[in-house]
Amino acid sequence: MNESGALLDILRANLLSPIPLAFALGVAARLLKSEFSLPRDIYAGLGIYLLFALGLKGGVELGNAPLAAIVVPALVTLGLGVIRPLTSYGVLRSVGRMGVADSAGIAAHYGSVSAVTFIAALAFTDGVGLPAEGFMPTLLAILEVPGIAVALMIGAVKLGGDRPTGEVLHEVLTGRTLVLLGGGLLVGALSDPGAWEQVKPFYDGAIFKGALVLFLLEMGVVAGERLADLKETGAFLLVFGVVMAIAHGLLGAAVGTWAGLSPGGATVLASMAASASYIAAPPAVRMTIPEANPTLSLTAALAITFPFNIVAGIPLYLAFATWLAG
Amino acid sequence: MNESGALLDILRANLLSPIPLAFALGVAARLLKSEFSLPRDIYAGLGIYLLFALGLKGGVELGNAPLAAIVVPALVTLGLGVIRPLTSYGVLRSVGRMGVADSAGIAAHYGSVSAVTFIAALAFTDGVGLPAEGFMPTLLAILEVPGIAVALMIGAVKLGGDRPTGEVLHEVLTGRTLVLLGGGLLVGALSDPGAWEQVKPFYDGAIFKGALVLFLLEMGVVAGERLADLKETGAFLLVFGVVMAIAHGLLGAAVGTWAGLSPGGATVLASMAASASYIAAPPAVRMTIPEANPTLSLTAALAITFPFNIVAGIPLYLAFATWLAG
Amino acid sequence: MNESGALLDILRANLLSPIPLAFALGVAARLLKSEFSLPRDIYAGLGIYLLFALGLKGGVELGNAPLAAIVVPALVTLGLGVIRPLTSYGVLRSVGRMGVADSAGIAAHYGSVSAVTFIAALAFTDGVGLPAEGFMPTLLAILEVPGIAVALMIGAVKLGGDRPTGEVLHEVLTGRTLVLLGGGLLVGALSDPGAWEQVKPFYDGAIFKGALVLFLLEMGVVAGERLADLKETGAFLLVFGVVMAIAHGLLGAAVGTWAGLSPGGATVLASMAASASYIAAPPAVRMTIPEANPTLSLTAALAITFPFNIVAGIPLYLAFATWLAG
Amino acid sequence: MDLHELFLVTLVVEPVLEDHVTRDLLELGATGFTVMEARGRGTRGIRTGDIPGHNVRIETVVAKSVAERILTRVQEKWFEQYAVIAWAHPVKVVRGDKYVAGETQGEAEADEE
Amino acid sequence: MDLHELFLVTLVVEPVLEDHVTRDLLELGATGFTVMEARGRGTRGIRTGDIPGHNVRIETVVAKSVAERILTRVQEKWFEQYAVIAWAHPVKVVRGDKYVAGETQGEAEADEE
Amino acid sequence: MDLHELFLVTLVVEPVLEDHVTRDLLELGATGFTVMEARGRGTRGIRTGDIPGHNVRIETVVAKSVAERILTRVQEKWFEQYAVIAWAHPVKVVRGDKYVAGETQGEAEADEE
Ligand SMILES: Nc1ncnc2c1ncn2[C@@H]1O[C@H](COP(=O)(O)O)[C@@H](O)[C@H]1O
Ligand SMILES: Nc1ncnc2c1ncn2[C@@H]1O[C@H](COP(=O)(O)O)[C@@H](O)[C@H]1O
Ligand SMILES: Nc1ncnc2c1ncn2[C@@H]1O[C@H](COP(=O)(O)O)[C@@H](O)[C@H]1O
Ligand code: NA
Ligand code: NA
Ligand code: NA
Repeated sequence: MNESGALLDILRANLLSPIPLAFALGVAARLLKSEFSLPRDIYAGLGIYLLFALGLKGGVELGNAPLAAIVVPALVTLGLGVIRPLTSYGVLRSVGRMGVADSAGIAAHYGSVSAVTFIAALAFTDGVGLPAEGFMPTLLAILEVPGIAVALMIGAVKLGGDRPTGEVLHEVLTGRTLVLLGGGLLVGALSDPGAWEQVKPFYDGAIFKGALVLFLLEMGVVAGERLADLKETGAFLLVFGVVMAIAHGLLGAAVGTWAGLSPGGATVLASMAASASYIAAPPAVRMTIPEANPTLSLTAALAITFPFNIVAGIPLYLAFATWLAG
Repeated sequence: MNESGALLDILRANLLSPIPLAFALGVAARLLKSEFSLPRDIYAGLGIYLLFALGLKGGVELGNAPLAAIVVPALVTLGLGVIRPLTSYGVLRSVGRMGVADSAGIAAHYGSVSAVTFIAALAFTDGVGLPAEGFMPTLLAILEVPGIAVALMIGAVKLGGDRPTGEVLHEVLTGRTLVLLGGGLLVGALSDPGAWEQVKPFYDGAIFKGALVLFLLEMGVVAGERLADLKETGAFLLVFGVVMAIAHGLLGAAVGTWAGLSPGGATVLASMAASASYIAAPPAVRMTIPEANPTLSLTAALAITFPFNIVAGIPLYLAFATWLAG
Repeated sequence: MNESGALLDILRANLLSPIPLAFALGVAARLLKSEFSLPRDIYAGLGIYLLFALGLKGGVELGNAPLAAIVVPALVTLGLGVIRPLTSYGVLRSVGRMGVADSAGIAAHYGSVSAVTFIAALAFTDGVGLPAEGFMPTLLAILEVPGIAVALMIGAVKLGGDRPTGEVLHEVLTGRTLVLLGGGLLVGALSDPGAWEQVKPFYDGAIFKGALVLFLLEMGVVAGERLADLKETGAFLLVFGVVMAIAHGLLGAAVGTWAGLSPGGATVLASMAASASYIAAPPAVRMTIPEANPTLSLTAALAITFPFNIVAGIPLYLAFATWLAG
Repeated sequence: MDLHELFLVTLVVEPVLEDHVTRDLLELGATGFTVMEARGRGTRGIRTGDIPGHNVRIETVVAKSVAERILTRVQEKWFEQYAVIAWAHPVKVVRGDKYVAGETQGEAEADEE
Repeated sequence: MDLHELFLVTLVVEPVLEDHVTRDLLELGATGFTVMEARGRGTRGIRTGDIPGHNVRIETVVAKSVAERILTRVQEKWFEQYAVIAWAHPVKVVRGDKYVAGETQGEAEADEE
Repeated sequence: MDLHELFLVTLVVEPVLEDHVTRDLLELGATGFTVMEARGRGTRGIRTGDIPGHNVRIETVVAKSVAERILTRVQEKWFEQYAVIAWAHPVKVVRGDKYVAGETQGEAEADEE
């Protein structure tokens, strides 16, 4: 009872903060058929800012962290990157009885990661006074690609045909997320502490969190737009999007704790593991597995798993990680 | 003499601040035929940020305010929303001898409200040390729609024909302004104070005011673009745009003071009442009263009333509200 | 040895800061064939913000500075504006053996100025504790136009034909840079100190520098895009872009010091003098000297001189200015 | 190859009309449309938003009879009171049978090329 | 319905030319034009701004004689030294009489459809 | 004036295809192309990005045989599995000889106007 009371408190603290509320506002605006939406370039610009800020801050911390502290979490993260598309594919094929193409397509999304979920987890653990390790953005960069690669391989092997898989993986590796995150890590790690201090308030604290709130407002609109597709995608995907998130999230919290991460760090790793990509994976899947229906994967990632994590998943993983640590 | 001296001081304090100066710069750039203008999406993005910030801050204050303190100002504001389109329509028809369509069209603009005028009044009263009540954004949300509705009704009744008035009012109710303002109010009111503090500096203080200055630079360009139309729209509209602002402004200050608002609050209510919409009203009028010439209403709202309020109206209403209170 | 040690320290301090590192990241992203780039409107918006902030801050300082202190630096700057296109043209014609059109076109770029180089120099001198005089943005405004005018005159006289030179100079004079910089200077100079303080944090300090870092990331992408053209433009232009920068930079440092500027101020003037325009000059040259190959001038300005100054030039000019002063 | 002769109808309208006009298109038998942001100048210079001359350009590939109905609708419903220009011309369309619905089914003339 | 046969002239030009070209259009008898942002690739690859391949696409509905004058002007004044492509084709225009000015008045052939 | 009759091929495709389709165009003999951002609605409603209906519109001026090859390629390679629409029609092009490459050189019919 004490523990479930703590979980409820955490849930409440998460729900009554601008991040999920702004997301809910965006969804509500869409459901009320409002034409409101952030201009496309502003939305893209905010996303770029958030990723780059994340990279910079991670890089500065990376410069300070002992390499040894990162090795095990990094390997564990890589492992999650390989395992998650396989579990996803397995469940979709055997339980969901979906075709190879759709299963591989969705698995690529659940093998990669949603940076915004990661950021929300970071802000949340920070807000409740259990900040994650500073090197977490490095783990985010590690988790972006392998899952997509594994799923595309499954698609290429099982479906045959002439697919531009290599070319597409190059696109993922040089995509916006990795340039900003990986590049930001480098810039942050190389920068003199004094020079970093001069720009830090722009990339951290209230400006970072305030921009995140605005970004989530529009993500709410985008996700709300997809809600209509839920009818078409069916009940199985709805359950899949939630159960897969919880399963991967608990797994992430467990292996994160095992790898020596603090409860905050384990929560953030769990949130990453529980999330599904909707930026890097979709075009990669589209070009290599065109037989897969993109509505299925995008609806699952954006309209089911993302909101679930933002609203309930992250606090749940924190409760689990705290319980494991305690 | 003492009072007119005080008014002059207030006027000077208003004029020599970045907000009206940036607006003047934008107008000047246009008159010098500069091609400078803010990219469309940046302008839209700044507008969205300002409205959302306004809503959030208002919502946080709303959470703190006793409901009783708001009821009377809210009812008074609703009253202003109903009366202003009627006075505007009456003056346009009887004094200006304009047709029904143009009169109803302009009345819709002067029945609604300009959020930027509101924000400038907020920044101004804040700057002179007479901050308005925290719940003012709620009043802004209340004043947006009724005036448009009343004027469109006049148009529908007097002109007949098959007009999509209901559908258009739904668009106004779910338009950008109300989603951001009303939604922001909700998000702010529901957020935990601790969570709000973490993003507050992004939505308040120097960042909010600095973004407002940039926004006004572009509004100057937009209004400057309209100045050329003044020739076409004639002297009556010029006088109307100023006199109507003053009349509604003094009325707003009076009823605001009567309703118990502080001098700062009465000034902001006055500035709202004195302002004319150029975002919500134009498309609503265009779709329901296409017989109305949009150049007339937009030029009056943007190139006459808006600059008048920014430059001279707001300080004038403050002087009046202070005098009433004193 | 002591002095070259100091230069190395300065170079290191410059290189290991987010500004050149972000630029390098942008270049690297392009060379890795990443599709990453900032949305066009965000890039334009950041540029507008930086210029306007620069103008505002310069204007506030201008209001405080004794006029006498500025007169000599201003005249010296004007002199640089007239001399630099002539030296550039002379070198291009006689040493480079380039045609009249290309020489005049490139000279217009090297006669004007790169505002971002100026801002980077400002941030750099500030960072090493040798801040430049507050009125430097005034000098930037003075240096923008004359060099372009001189070079277009050369083109008009030597090439003959019917060229819209007057009209095009009007466009330069009312272009984005001068509206924001000159207009910002006016707004800043006229604003009450109290009113300025309320918006200052938005236009100064970490937000300004943080936005500059983001801007340079995209400038890296843009410059990286041009690197491929280096093959086409040849070795002479590569040498020209570096040597001309150093020559104009050292000249700027010398006359700046002579005119009474502090080492920081002389460094910033030097960096201006060493820079080449890539915003104001290109369209002006395109419309008046269409015979000139725009790839030559843009590649020289953007892919050679700009990176050279950001990476090595600015520290070099600082070392020279410090040596002159010491 | 599977080419059919259909008509491309292009409309440039003030932004406020976008939803209303596209609804009309679908109602009159179009199966889809493509929209782009545009700006422009004409003789009427109706200034309907804060960005003067901001328009949207809508194009739709339709059967001939649908094109005629659309142009008639434009002229009767929108042309007088709004900033609108509309034109049409024949085009060859890949798998053009996909863009003819209901009664106009027979109209997409297969091309013998 | 009130259809007239006119010509649609389309020009894709580098951005710096926009004002100059549209002024030419009006001078040569066009009553209006529509502009859109575009990007592209051609054989000359003239790199004229910081965004390579950034262009504007201008289209104007005009009488046949005006179309010919515009195309001639493009070829003689702009084509050699600037990144420009221009094409034209006939279109049926709603109330096309509105888009022919001055001497070309008679040219908008009314359509009997 | 130097007019040639060529074909304008227009394709509206989902954004992810842009690079792949433009590469095809050049491979099949186009000398250039112009791209614009668009949005739209069709019958298949494939939702491929976070902005539903976001498309790119590509147009290319080519010789007739190249146009045919492009349309065939579209139908065979892209049409089934992607959101694509493509159409073509003849246009008169200023200095149209510039846009025909290699074997199709002779195809740009000079115009006698
Ligand atoms: N002759 C024309 N050719 C192409 N577009 C035109 C033409 N005339 C008008 N337009 C477009 O239609 C819009 C409204 O024109 P108007 O109703 O004549 O003011 C303009 O803003 C242009 O975008
Ligand atoms: N064959 C073509 N079809 C369509 N657009 C073209 C073509 N060739 C060139 N363009 C456009 O015209 C611009 C200039 O082309 P160019 O002068 O050949 O370098 C390009 O950036 C394209 O937007
Ligand atoms: N009849 C049409 N006319 C013009 N554009 C169309 C038409 N049908 C489809 N499109 C465009 O092609 C895209 C894909 O259509 P579809 O594959 O039918 O879903 C849409 O988003 C539209 O931009
Ligand atoms: Na992603
Ligand atoms: Na409004
Ligand atoms: Na410049």
